[in-house]
Amino acid sequence: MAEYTTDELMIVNAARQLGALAAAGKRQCFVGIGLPSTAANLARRLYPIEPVLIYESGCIDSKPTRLPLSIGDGELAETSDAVVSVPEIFAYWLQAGRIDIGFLSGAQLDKFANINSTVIGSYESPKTRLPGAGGAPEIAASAGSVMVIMRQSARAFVDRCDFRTSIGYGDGKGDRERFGLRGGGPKWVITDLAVMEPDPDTCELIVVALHPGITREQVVAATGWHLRFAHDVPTTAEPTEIELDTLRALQAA
Amino acid sequence: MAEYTTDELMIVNAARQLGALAAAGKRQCFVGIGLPSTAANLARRLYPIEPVLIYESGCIDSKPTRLPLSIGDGELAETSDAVVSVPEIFAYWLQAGRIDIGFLSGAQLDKFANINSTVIGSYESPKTRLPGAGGAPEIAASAGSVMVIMRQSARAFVDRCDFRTSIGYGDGKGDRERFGLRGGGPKWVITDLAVMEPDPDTCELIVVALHPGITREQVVAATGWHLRFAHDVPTTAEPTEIELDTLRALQAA
Amino acid sequence: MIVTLQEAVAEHVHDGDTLALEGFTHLIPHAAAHEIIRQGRRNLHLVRMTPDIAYDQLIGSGCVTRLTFSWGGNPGVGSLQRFRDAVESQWPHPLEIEEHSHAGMATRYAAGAAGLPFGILRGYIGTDLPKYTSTIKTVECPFTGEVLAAVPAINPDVGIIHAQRADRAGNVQIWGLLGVQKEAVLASQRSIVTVEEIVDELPEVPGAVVLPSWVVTAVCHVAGGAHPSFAMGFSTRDNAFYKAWDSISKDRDAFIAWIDKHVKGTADFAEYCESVGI
Amino acid sequence: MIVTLQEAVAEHVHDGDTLALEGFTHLIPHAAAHEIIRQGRRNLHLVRMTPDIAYDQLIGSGCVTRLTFSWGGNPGVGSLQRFRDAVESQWPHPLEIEEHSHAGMATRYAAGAAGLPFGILRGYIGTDLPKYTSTIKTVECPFTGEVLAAVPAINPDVGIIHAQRADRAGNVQIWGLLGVQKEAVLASQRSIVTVEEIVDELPEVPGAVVLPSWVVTAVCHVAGGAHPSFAMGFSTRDNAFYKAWDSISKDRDAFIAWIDKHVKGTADFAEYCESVGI
Repeated sequence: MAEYTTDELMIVNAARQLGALAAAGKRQCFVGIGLPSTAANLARRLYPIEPVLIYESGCIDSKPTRLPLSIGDGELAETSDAVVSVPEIFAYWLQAGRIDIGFLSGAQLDKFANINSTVIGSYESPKTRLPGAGGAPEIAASAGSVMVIMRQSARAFVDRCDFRTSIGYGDGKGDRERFGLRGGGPKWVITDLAVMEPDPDTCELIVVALHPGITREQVVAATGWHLRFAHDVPTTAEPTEIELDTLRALQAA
Repeated sequence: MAEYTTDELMIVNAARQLGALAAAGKRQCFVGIGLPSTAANLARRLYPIEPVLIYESGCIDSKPTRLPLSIGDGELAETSDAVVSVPEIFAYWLQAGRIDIGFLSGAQLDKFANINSTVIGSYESPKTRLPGAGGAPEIAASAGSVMVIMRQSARAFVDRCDFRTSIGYGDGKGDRERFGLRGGGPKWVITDLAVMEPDPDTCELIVVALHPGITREQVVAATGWHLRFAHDVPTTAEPTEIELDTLRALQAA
Repeated sequence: MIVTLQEAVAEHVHDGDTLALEGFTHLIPHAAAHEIIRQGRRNLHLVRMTPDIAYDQLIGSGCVTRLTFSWGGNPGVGSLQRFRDAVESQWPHPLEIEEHSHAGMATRYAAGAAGLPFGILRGYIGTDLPKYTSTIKTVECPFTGEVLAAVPAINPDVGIIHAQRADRAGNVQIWGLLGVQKEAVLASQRSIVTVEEIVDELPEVPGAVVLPSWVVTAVCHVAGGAHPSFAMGFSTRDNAFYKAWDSISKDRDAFIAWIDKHVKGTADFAEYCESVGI
Repeated sequence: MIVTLQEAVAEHVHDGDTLALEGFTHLIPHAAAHEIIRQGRRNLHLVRMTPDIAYDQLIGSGCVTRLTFSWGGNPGVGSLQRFRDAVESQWPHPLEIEEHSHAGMATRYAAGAAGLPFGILRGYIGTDLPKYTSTIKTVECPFTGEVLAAVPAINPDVGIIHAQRADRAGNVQIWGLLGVQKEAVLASQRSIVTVEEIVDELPEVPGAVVLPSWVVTAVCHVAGGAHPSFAMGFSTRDNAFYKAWDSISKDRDAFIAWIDKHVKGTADFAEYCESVGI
């Protein structure tokens, strides 16, 4: 059996989810740079029905031959079906509800899948000033569904975010509806330890799968809220040779 | 001396005004099809500093080699510096105040230079249904100044328009300011008989020049309100051979 | 995805639908309008900035009960006779109209494409339009207190346009004067695009925009389908036809005879072209 | 119209101005930022969706007292160290921030370009941003009653961008990722455009937009002036420099030494390039 890192495990699992969504007709994926872009590009290479990658820099159906370092790499524009302005990508494409899956990451995630990418500590006197919102607030609001990919730790997976940069389920079930949000919110949180999904009754994130070799105790220790588990918690499939080879070739290019 | 028609007289005088405005740095001209387009294209050919022609079909700095029949002739797009969408031409270019001169015509004009291109008779049971507003309401509102070119008759030059499609000075001096309009409003009305301008005290149109061979009585008879004249009413210069030859070549092409 | 125009209209255009067959002089989807007449659709609400001959034909053929527009004329020629007859004399039946300015219509399509319920503009001020058009309201700027015009989004049931090209996957390429066609497609629930040609791969063209296949419902190969309008790179505007339309359409009987012979009497756009000798 | 960058900055950029040096990863006007540092402008209000290295340099050099933005990071690398130091430790002096989302900033620029006082979007809902940013308000749709976010127009004193080409009349051509650069220029009172080359005539390029000379205040020929960003068709992104910036900027003294040597210690962008060895 192949050796792999927990990062690889996380990326491969996210790519699998994107592949399954694409096969089900949910193809349009609004992608941030970093882990989301890596997983989305891996999915494009692994599955016959590819996700359609849309970047906030205005690239529609981008098919990069190598991983972009930034959201605005020339590679993204050159391999896109269409390149539009930034006002247009947010108004005519994201806001209009043309995106099936918003794919996000962040510095903090809380139990209702709200994300913080703004500050650690208080807003006025932050301990750490993070880059800020970017496209996340409206991706989280308007995409059909949201997938989150984040390395799990008790510092990052918190009971309540220091700052709510983008909304998951707010303070719990019913908040999205009260806010009149058109998108469905976070459906999958893929970490380097586990896969979480919102509990249908409360919208609190619960563990629905563990990665191979990961114990419940490890996940609990890496979570800042009182973590619950689904009734059945299967183990995710080991990454295959093809998955790992494809991912490594992508990252080496 | 050359023979000419009153239409030619009207078009030549409008072109002269555009030429003078361009020389004074007021070059950007938003042009409707028909008489305005003919006069603007004549001015482009006659003067060293050319008006910059902008058409509502999205053509910016169009330099057609022949007169377009419609606002969307291929010729306009092919000879433009830039072609933008219709939402953009109205929002980023007209509304933003980038147009020096809006160049309009219409079916009725009243003494405060309001224009009707919607209906003759009542709106609900029109005697004649005209094409409607098109770009006129916002051209009249937002262009730095407005020039009107129209054949003069008592039926067309009325005390009050049956329908106010685009605003001149409303019900008189001060209305534009009360409405908060950013553009300066109609400054010149060029007809086949005369040139009119708003009286600085009342904003009512008064005759400031007569075309060669036209009498005050003829203009009064062709006007549906109690027409007044400026203190000095010079006669406009006869069209020159160059002006007429250029206009006729343009119309023949 | 790639179907005949007959199939596209049969499947996607229903009685009572709100349709936007857009085109700003360039790329007007005439062939699609003819097919809608052939298939006898009724009670349509037509939307367009510049209703011209295609809409005159639909109105005169009795397909239309409501028109939302900003300029209804025969560009460079004069009036639309069938439109006038419907408004002035309710022939062939009454036509309800909702009248805006170009800037307002463009704002409405852009709002529709952007998934917003309304759009704002500096518009309509001092005109009589707000007296007769209930879809012109105002909104106050929460920062400056300025009052601006507000108009509701347009979201047609079907957006129909003509474009230069599509590839076999249904990605559409369009260039030259773009009008509000992109907005009309993006604002609509469904969309039909007739194209001059279908190619394996879309070559790059300066000034072109691409509509991805996943925002287009049906693509139909109808070469020349904009006639008497034109497709830049493929044809020129048939100005003579626009002028001729004035006399064809002036008389009700002449109009009916023309529609019966050239539109209802033909099976498709190819037969129409043969029939009118183009 | 066509002047040196030194002249353009000297004439058009003043202490206390609101500046937007825009660029969305592509075409970032680094050379112009350097020239502003060289000329020692102070109390600037910088606006940008994605402040990156150029803004980090301006902030660290003490030119900036206020920043309006939506994402301030080193793309693909991590934090902006000088930006963080200013916000977290008020070095070299306090930095007031006004924070939005990308969608909100894009809406603000578009409103500015369109001469509207504000723009509307479905945005910010359920986030903490409205608690801290006073320029996020709401407006009610007069047709549906829906409540939408409203943000004020951005109208900088000076909009500064880098583009691929200009002709000798000052018409500017730009292609590839266009970001909000067109809006930034159109929304600004004055504008400066640095370009890769100045040509007799602009050749047609797929996907290109043209800014007419009459909406541009100054055009400056600065080949490579986007470095370490890039100009599609002329250069590629210098990803190594972005990574290297992280360590240069982490330490205040190292940052000062770098700015003193490569920016303040050089007369213009050509000398800068020689100094940093590109």
